[in-house]
Amino acid sequence: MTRIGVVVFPGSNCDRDTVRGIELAGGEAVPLWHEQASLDGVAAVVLPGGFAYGDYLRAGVIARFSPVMRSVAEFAAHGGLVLGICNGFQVLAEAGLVPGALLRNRGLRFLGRDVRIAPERLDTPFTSRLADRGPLRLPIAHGEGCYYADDATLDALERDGQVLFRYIGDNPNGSVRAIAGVINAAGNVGGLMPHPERAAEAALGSVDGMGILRSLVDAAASAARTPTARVVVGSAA
Amino acid sequence: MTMLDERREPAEPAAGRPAEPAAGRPAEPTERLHRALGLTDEELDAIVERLGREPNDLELAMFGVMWSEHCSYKSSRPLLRTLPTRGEGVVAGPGENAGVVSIGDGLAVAFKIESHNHPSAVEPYQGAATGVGGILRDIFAMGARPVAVLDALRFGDPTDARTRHLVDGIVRGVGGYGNCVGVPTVGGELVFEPSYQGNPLVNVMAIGLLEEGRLTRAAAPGPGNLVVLFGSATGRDGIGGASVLASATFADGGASKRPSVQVGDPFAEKLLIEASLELIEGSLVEGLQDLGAAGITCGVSEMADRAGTGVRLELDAVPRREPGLEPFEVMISESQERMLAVVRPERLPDVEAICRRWGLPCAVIGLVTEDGDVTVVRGGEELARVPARALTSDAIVHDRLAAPPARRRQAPAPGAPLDSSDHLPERGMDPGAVLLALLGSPNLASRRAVFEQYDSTVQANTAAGPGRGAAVIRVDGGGAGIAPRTPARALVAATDANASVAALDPWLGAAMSVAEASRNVSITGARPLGVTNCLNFGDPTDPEAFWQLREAVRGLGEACRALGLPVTGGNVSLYNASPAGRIAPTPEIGVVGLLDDIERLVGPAFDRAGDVVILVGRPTSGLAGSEYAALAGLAPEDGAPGIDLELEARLQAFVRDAIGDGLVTAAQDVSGGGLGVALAEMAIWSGLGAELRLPISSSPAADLFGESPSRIVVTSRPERAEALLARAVERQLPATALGLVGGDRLVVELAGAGATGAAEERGSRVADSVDVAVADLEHAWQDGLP
Amino acid sequence: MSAYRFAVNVLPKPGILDPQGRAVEGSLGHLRIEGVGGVRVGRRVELTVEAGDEASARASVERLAAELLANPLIESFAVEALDAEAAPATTGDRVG
Amino acid sequence: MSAYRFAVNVLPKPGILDPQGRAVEGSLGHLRIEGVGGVRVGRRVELTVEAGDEASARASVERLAAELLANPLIESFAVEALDAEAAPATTGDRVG
Ligand SMILES: Nc1ncnc2c1ncn2[C@@H]1O[C@H](COP(=O)(O)OP(=O)(O)O)[C@@H](O)[C@H]1O
Ligand SMILES: [Mg+2]
Repeated sequence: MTRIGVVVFPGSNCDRDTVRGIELAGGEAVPLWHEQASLDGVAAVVLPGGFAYGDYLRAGVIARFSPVMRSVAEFAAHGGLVLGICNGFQVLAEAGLVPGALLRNRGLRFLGRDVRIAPERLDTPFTSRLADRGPLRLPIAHGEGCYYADDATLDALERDGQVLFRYIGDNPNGSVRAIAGVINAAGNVGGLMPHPERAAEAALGSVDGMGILRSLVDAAASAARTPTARVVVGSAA
Repeated sequence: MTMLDERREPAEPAAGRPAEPAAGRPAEPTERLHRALGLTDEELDAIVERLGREPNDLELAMFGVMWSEHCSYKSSRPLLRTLPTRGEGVVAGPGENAGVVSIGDGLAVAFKIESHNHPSAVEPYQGAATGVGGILRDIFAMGARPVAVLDALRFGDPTDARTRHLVDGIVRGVGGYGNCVGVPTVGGELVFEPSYQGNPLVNVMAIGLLEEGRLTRAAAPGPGNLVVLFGSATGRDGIGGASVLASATFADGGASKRPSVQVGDPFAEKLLIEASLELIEGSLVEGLQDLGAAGITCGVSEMADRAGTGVRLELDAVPRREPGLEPFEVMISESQERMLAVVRPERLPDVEAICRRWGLPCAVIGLVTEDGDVTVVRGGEELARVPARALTSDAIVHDRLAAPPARRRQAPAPGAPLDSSDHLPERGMDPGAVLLALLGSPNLASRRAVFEQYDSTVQANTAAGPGRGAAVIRVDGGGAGIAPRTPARALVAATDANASVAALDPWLGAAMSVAEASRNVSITGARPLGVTNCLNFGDPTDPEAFWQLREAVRGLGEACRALGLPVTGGNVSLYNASPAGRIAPTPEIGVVGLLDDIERLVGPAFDRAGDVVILVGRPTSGLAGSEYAALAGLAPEDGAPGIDLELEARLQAFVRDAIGDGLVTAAQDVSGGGLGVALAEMAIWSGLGAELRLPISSSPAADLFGESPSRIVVTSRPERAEALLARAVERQLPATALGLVGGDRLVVELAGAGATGAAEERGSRVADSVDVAVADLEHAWQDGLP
Repeated sequence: MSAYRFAVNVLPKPGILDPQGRAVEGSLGHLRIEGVGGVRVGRRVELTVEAGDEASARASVERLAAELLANPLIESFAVEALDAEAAPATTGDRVG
Repeated sequence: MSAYRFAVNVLPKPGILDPQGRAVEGSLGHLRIEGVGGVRVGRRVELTVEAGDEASARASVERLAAELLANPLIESFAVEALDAEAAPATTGDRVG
C-alpha cells in the first residue's frame, strides 16, 4: 500500500481524521511528528487541519519553522506530493510553498458549515479521480480562510492553471475570485480550505471528499513507482 | 466582593448578621479576614472545631475557597443525596470528575455538564472559553478522549445591546476554545428570557469516550508516591476576593496586580489532552485530577481525601508564570490548563518524557503521605496543615430554610379536561400567522448564526450536528483511535431546561426538563444511558430560592426514577441573580444515549412524500410557560401543563422499540412552540410539505401551540402505518394518523367541535387551518434571530 | 479642523496570561533566535481624527480606546501621536 | 550583555483588505464618536532581547519580525525601541 505521511504538529486536530480518510481511500497513513526531520520514506505528505502551535499569531506561521516542515519544503522542491488541508493550506502559504495568503474571514467570524466547491482542473494529483468539474459539497471550519493574492499574481495563477478549486455560490470567507484551493507552479503542492476527510463516509452525510483523497492516493502510488521520487524521498530523509 | 468563578456568596456579612465580631470572640485579625474570604462566623467556628485551633491566614484562604458553595456544595449536598445514582452500566457516578457509563465491548462514555455563569457575565469571551476548558478537563481526567461539547446558553432581552455583546462574546468564546482543541460543538441551547438579563447562563456539557480499563480516578493512593503538576505555569489568575490577603502584607496596593480574569489557552489544553491520555495509556499515573476552582488546594485535598491519604506540598516547586507569588496565591490560583498526577517514583522519568514531548512544564510538587493532612511547606518551614477531609468531604453542610412563595399557580392534574379558560386570543386567531410568528421568534428561530461559529464536524464522527434535535456522534466507525465495529454505534446527546415552567412550578419544570432531554434522545432510536445536570438557582439563604432548588431536585429525582435514568453527575450554581431579581430557576439537564446501529438512526425531518404522519400522545391543558403565551405577552392563569411520568416512560419506550423494528421513518418531539412548530420543523428540514387534519380536543391554541409534554410526531411508510398505530394501542398510547407527507405546503386543517366556528364567530376571513408554503416557513425560521 | 493621526497600542495587562506571547516564545527555538524573552502580543490600531485641535482629537481616541479597542479587564492601552503624514493613502470609507 | 526592549508594530499593507478596521469604523456610530477614519488594525508585539549592544539586539528583532511576526505579502512592520524598564518580569513557561 502506498505510504502517505500525515504531519502532526502540536495543535493539529484533524490528523486522526485525515489518517482515516487516507485509509478509506486506499492509502497507508504514516504519522510524521513535527520534530522529526525524516519523512520516513513516504510517497506524499498531507498537512492536516487544526491549530498548529495554537495558530495564535497568524494561522500556520509558527509551524513553518518546525523541523518537519524544513524537510517537507525540501521534499516539495524535489517534486514530492504535498497536500495541505485547512490549517495545512495555511502552513503551506506561510511557508511560501503555494502562492498567496489566507486572511481572516471577511465576516471576522469562524465559520463551520457545508460549502460547494468545484475543481478547475481534473489533471492534477489532487483532482484526477473526480468524475467531472461539477461541485462537491464539503465542510469548512476555519477563521482564517480568506484567500488573498495581488491582482498580478491572481492573473498569473489563472493563466497558469494554478487555481485548484473555487467556491460555487456561497463564498464563505470573502476569498478573492472565490478561490478555495490552489496549486504551486510545478503542480505537486496543493492546498484547500474545505475538509475532504470529513466527507468520506455516507454515515456522516457525504462522500464528496473521497474523490480528492483517492486522487492523492493514486498520485502517490505512481510517485512511489517512479525512481526519481524514491531518490527525492531518500534525500529528504 | 465576589470571586470570579462560580462561587458567588457575598463575602460581606450576610444581611441581618452583625458586622461586629460575634460575642465571646476576640477581634483579632483573623476574625476580620474570614468574612472577607467569604466565610461566616459560624463557618469559622466549624473550622476551628475541625482543626482544634485557630487557622492561620493561609489555611483560612484554603478553607475560604474550599468551603465556597461551588466547591463544597454546602447548601445543596443534602438535596443531591436524594438523587438516584445507580443504574445499569454506571461505573462512575457523582463524586467523580465526570459520570461514566459502560456502553459494552469494553468502551464507556464519560459526560458532565458545568456552569460558568458568573465569569461569563464579567468577561464573556474568556468566561465561556474557560468554561469549555474546565469541563473538558473533567472528561479527560477520567481517561476519556473528549468527543463532543454542547453549550446551553441563556440570556435576557435579545434586542438589548448588552445582551448582544454577551451573546457575541460567549459564542465566540465557546467556539474559540472548542474549535482550537478540536472537540466538535454538536449541540446546546440558546434561550432568551427576561430574568437572565444581567445574569446569563453558560452551561457546558462535554462527552468523552474511553476504554473501560483506562478509567482513571482522581485519587492520591500510595504513600510515597509523587504528586506531579503538569501543564501551564501558575500565575495570579482568579485570585479575586482572596487578594485581601495580599493587601494585608503588600503595602503598595498590590491587589491591583492580581487579575481575577482567567484567560484560556486552548492550545495548551490540546497538549494537555494528548499528554494526559498518553500518560493513562501507558499506565503511568495512579490518579489524575484537573485543576479548576480553588486550584491546587482543591486538587490535592480531593485526591488525598478520596484515597484516605495526605499530601505534603513543597510550595516552591510549583512552576510560576511570574515572580513574587505569595503562598496563598500559589495555593488557590485558578490558572487554567493544569493537571495533577499521582505517580510512582520509578515512573517519573517516563511521565517527564511525555510532558516534554508535548512541550508541557512538569514538576514534582509533593509527596503522598499517610497522615491524611494537606501540608504546605516551604524550605522546611510548615506553612499550613489541614486535614484533607476538613476541606472536602467533611466541609460544613448548611441546613437551609425552604419556603414556597406565598402565591403560586398549581399545575392541573394530568388528564384534567381541557377548557378554554386560557384567556388567550385563540378563538379567531389565524393559526398560520401565529405559526409564522412563532417560527420567527427569538427562542424558536434557527440558531444557525450561532452554531456556524462552531466546528461541529472535527473528529469526523458527527452524524447529526447542531440545529436539528439531538446530536449524534459515531462511536466506533474507525475514527478517533477506536477500533471499527459493525454495526457502528453512536452516542446521542441533548440538553434541555424548561425554566419558564420551573418558574411556575420548579418540581414540574425539572421533571419536564428531564423528560424532554430524554425524549429527544429516545426519538432517534437511542437508549438513554444517564443524566447529568446543572442546577442554576438563586441565593440559597433566601428561603424561596432554596425552596425552588429543593423542589427542582425532587422533580429531577422523580423523573429520573420514572424513566429509569441514573444521575451520574452534575454541578450546582447558586446566587444567580441580577439587581432586577433572581433568575428563573433553571435545571439544565443533559442526557446521553446509545444507538446500537448508526444506520438505524431516525432523524426529525420528513423522510419521503407519501409517508403517514402520526401524532402519539395527547395534549393536556395549560399554556402557561409556553412560547405562545410569551408571544401573546400573557401569563395565563390556568397554570402549566402537567406531566404523567409513567406515560412519558411508556411513550419513549414505544418510540425506541418502533424505531428498532424499522417502523419509523422520522420522529420529532413536541416541545417549544407546540405541535405546530414541531410539524413546521419537520417540513423545513426536509423541504417537504404535508396535508394534515388535526382533531381539536377543545382549544386550537392548546392543541397546536401548547407545550404539554409526552407527545411525539412520527412518520412511517404507508404500509407500516397500521402496524405502528396498533403498536401504540398495545402500549396504551393515544395515536392519531394526521395525514400524509407531500407537496410544498404545510396544511393542517383543524377539525372537531373545538375548531369549528372560530372563523364564523368573528365573521372574518380568519382561517380554521394552517396553510403555509414550506418556503415561507423556512424564511420566517431562518431569519428570526435578532 | 485638522487631521491628526494616532496609534493605540493595546496589550495584555501585566499578570494576565498571554497565550500568544507564549506561543511566540515557544517557537523561538525553531527559528534559532537567541536571547529573546518577555514577549507580549497585543493589537495596534492606527487611525485619523478630524478635530479642532490635538487635545480634543486625543480625547476622542482615548474614549474610543477605552470603550471599544481595549478590554479594560484584561488589557491596557496607550495612545501615541503619529505624523499626520503617516496616514495611509486610502483605507476605505470614513465613518462618523 | 544587556537587555533591550522593543516593540514590533505589524499592520496590513495599504490596499490589503482590513475587515477589522472596517468593523471598528462601523461601530463608531454607536459610540457617537465623530471624525474618526482611516482605521487600520494590526498587531503589536513587545519583547526583550539580551545582546551585546543595541544594534545586534535590533538585528535579532528585525529578523524575528520579518520571518515570524509579519507576512511580507500582506503586512508591513516597524521596529521601535522601548525603555528597558518596560520589560515585564517574565512570561514564558512553555518548554521544548
Ligand atoms: N446537580 C448535581 N447532581 C448530581 N451530582 C452533582 C450535582 N452537582 C454536582 N454533582 C457532583 O458533585 C461532584 C463535585 O462537583 P464539582 O465540584 O463540580 O466537580 P469538579 O470539581 O470535578 O468539577 C461531581 O462529581 C458532580 O458530578
Ligand atoms: Mg474536576
